[in-house]
Amino acid sequence: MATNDPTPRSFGQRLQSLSRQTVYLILIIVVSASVLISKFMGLTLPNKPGAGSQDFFAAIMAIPEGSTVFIQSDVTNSTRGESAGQFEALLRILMRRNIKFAVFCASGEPQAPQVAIDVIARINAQRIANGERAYERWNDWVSLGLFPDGRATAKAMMANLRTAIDKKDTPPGKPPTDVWQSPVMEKLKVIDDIGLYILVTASKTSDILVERLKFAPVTYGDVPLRTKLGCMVTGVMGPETNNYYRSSQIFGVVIGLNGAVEIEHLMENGIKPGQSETYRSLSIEGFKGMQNYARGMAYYLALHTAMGLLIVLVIMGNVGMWLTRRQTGGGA
Amino acid sequence: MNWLFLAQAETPEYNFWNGAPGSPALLTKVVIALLVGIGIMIALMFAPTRLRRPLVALATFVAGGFWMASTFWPTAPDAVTEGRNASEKVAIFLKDVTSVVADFSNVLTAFLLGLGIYSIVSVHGKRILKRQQDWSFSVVLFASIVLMAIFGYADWMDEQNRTAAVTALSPGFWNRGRDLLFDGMLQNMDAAMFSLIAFFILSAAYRAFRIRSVESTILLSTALIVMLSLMGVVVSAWDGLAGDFAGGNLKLSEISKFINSNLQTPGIQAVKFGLGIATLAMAMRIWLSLERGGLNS
Amino acid sequence: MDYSFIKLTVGLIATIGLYSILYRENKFYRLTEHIFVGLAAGWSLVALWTVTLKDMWWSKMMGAEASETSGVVAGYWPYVFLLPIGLMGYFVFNRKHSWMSRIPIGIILGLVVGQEAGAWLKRDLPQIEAAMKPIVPNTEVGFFVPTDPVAGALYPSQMLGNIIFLTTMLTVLSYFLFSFDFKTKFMQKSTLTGRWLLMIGFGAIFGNTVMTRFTLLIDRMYFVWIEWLIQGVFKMG
Amino acid sequence: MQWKDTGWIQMVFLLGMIFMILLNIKRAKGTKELYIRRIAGLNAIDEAIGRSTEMGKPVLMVPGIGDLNAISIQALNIFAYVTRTAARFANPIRICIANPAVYTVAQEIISDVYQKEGLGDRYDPDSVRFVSDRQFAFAAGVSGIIHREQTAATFFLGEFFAESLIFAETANSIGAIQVASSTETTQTPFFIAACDYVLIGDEFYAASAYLSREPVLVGSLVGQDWCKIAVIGLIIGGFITNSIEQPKMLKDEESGKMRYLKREERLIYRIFHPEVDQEKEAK
Repeated sequence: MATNDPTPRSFGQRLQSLSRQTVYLILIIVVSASVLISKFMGLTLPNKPGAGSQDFFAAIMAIPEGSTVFIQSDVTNSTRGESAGQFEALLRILMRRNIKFAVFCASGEPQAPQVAIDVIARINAQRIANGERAYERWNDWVSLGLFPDGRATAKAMMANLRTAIDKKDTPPGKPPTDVWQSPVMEKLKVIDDIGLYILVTASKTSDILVERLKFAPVTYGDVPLRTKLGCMVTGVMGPETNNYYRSSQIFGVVIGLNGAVEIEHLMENGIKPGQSETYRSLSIEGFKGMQNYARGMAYYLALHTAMGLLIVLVIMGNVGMWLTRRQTGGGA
Repeated sequence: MNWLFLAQAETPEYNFWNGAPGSPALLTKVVIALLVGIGIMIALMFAPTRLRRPLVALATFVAGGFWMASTFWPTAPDAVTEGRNASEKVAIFLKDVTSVVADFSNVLTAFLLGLGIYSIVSVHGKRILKRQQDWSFSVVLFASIVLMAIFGYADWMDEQNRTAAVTALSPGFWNRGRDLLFDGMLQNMDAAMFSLIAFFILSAAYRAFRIRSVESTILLSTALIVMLSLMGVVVSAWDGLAGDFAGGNLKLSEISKFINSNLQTPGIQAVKFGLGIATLAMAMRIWLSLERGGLNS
Repeated sequence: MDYSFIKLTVGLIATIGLYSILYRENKFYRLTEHIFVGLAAGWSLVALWTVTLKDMWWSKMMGAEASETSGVVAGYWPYVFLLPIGLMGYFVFNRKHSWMSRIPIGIILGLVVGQEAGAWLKRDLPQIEAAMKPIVPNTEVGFFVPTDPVAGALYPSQMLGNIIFLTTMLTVLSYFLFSFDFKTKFMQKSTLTGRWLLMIGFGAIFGNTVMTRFTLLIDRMYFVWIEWLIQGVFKMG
Repeated sequence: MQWKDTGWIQMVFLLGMIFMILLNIKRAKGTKELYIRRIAGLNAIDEAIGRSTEMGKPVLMVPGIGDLNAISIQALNIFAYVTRTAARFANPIRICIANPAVYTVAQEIISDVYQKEGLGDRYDPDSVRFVSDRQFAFAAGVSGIIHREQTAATFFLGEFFAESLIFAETANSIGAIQVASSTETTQTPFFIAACDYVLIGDEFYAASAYLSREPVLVGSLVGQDWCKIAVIGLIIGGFITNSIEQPKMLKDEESGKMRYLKREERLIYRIFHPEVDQEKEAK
């Protein structure tokens, strides 16, 4: 390591030779400081929503009140940073618009249904605190629990929705009952009856659904959709899922923490005419005055500083290389 | 006969293939079938060598053939209920059986988990018996397996006999224990291990990202633009500066949109097309058992 | 100390244990690693029955009695055949009969690879369709896309984008042709350009992934400072 | 009877591709030498094994964390080659696996390699290990093995997700030579940053053909190239058709004005979406 090196070092070499441990320590300090600053100062940073998030938002704002949305939530707490922000924003919108939803996990992650239920409970508690109506399990939403194999489930739902979902949930004050008796589910017969199919994932389950689900085109208000499948994915899965969005295999895509902030921003400001690339004349009112900025914004400052740190370090390394090369005689 | 092996709301029709739950008839059938299955397994142990490869090939072919058939067989119109022709009957059969066959590979993989556990026990058991380095950690590992399994199953059995309302009021001892082990430890360890990657990315980028060749320059500059475009503050500052210059096309949001839709998308799509075709070819080779070496040697 | 704080603290210790590898390999990391692998294996054993076999196999084979809310479900005995098939896998350590382990493996593989053809149709073909972009512009409508564009028209600026799209797609595909010995300058240039343009895609992936990974770290730090320290220890906010 | 979702043209295209692959496999069985272009990462395999032999340290192989599927089998086929070379030099190997079914296949393939080389007594079943089927427990376990056994050469080939960089950086920190490839394009840039040699995209699938020169594999590779050319041809044909239709105008039935074609009215769209025409007929 640096201390054992007998030869005196040039500035250029030093720029390139921070030890791993030093780099790690700087990162921890920068991120911790940003998280704490963000928490205590309650910053709201600017953001410019992209087409994928706009289309996603437009679709969930256009779907008729009272219809049922399927939410396949395959995330656990290990990707809470990105997925929870997205999921919370989605739930807030659905609840404010009185849209029923069925939430389930189809990736074989036994913990995912409970994680989703916990998030719903948290949002519900906030709603009650804000004087809004509590969203009631069984009547407004149901949990379909776990489907261990996503491929099989998607295929089975396509073949026969009623037999594919053989689950129970608990009505208030009653023992667990077949979910098909719930107001959320009773009107559905085939997969095209659902309002939207939204996937919240941190893995490749988007591929599995795109490969297996197929929806008939539909128009909600001003928003024509060629498919009812939409995705909220982590940044990693962003570029690949974005391909499906570009080829209209999904109606919209929300990518990573930035996507969560985009949705929060859209909730605050809505979409003004001319803003949406896909539907030029579309105009949507946001939820001004309600709690729109949440977990996404809480992490956003730290994302800025951490990425800034990465950029600075890469520049340092390259300047160091350039200086060293110049000293050792031209482009050696 | 009823091919739909699934749960139905009405009282099911009983036939040769099924039976009432808990009825002696069903149990007898299950036991007889199990004995027959084991008998076939023992018979296979004496299968002549030249039959072995065709047998494996046949199993693979039949298993894959189902999905191939359901891909290529035309679907039957939903509306009609009477007067199906033969080909439509096949289509309906394929559709009904889908949800039955869909679980098979999971069930079979689950039966093989014992082999995985055997591997763990073998590696760590030998370490403990031979008192090799770190054998005490192997003891900890076994203890963790046993603890998790006991609390996991106890809590699950407990839950079978509980209603949801009771759980919410007073989590029992088993539930608390499982919650601590799973939520408290395992989930947090997952998250911690996952977040380690942030450190590794930073150090890998610092160490390896140098502008040395055309390729690295392209990769680095795209990464830079994309990262900047994900930082809302930078985007709004840059867009403000660029204004409507050159038709507003020099805004960072426009540049990143252009890269996204015209360069990144086709690049990744083309790679995936290649992979898709290669996977298809590999799938065909496996399905028809054409591979030599490896699996079919 | 209440239960939820104990749970948070256990999580914190586990986090520190795994983070200690960042400094160097040490006994604390080794201990945490072995607990981690052990708990994961234990959980697999639990999930084996509670998640997979119970619902996918046992209940279907044995059926279910009528309850308050659902009718009788018949049991289908042929499911029992999956057991001996699965057990054949255990012959893998027997030198003489190890070939039998290939039967369950062959069936699993068959079930997986049989889906590939159908998957290709739904996954790749729509993208091929989307790649067929027109490149003849409608020049009378102006150069850049205005805020209120003519429906169905292709603006020259879009045309430029489409040409770049197609060039990228075709050159990258040409880079992945393995069995042709390209003698012409044009094709050699094309594959080289393909490799370069591919790097743009990888750069974009890099940028997006950096966002995810940093967010995970941010979330961990949120857990440590806000949830554990401020909300757990100081009981604030 | 109908192919409602896809239409027969798409079926024919898919069957055509499968036919081209199978045809070339058959064709290749007769011939000896077919050309495959050089793949840089693969030439490094022998170098990496050689180095670990010199250092007397084990070779580590990980076939990804995916289920048992075409990708895992492909990775194990490449590892069979690596193992053969390592076995000849009496080099210890470690294969870490995250799925019980893949573990079964790996045991079978690797023990087979040793038997075929006549080195059955050198085979240690514990060198093929099931570590964990949980992604990050697997990552932690493999990192631990890399650190403790100080592996000199590492091969990460297969379906890798987030754990890819944990492996690559850990191995890099102890100075191991690394050959890597992920069928997940999302991970490739990180392998590029942290590893010595990287196979991009379907170079991974070309690898076994390149290493073994087995006619079936080489033929299949040629067939895949034909398929790619067919895809290229399809795209070219498609954009020409779309370009020809682009300036076309017709009278709108409602407003009576001239307008450009809608997306659904274009030939290509109708070919790829037969359900549009079927719905019209139904009305």
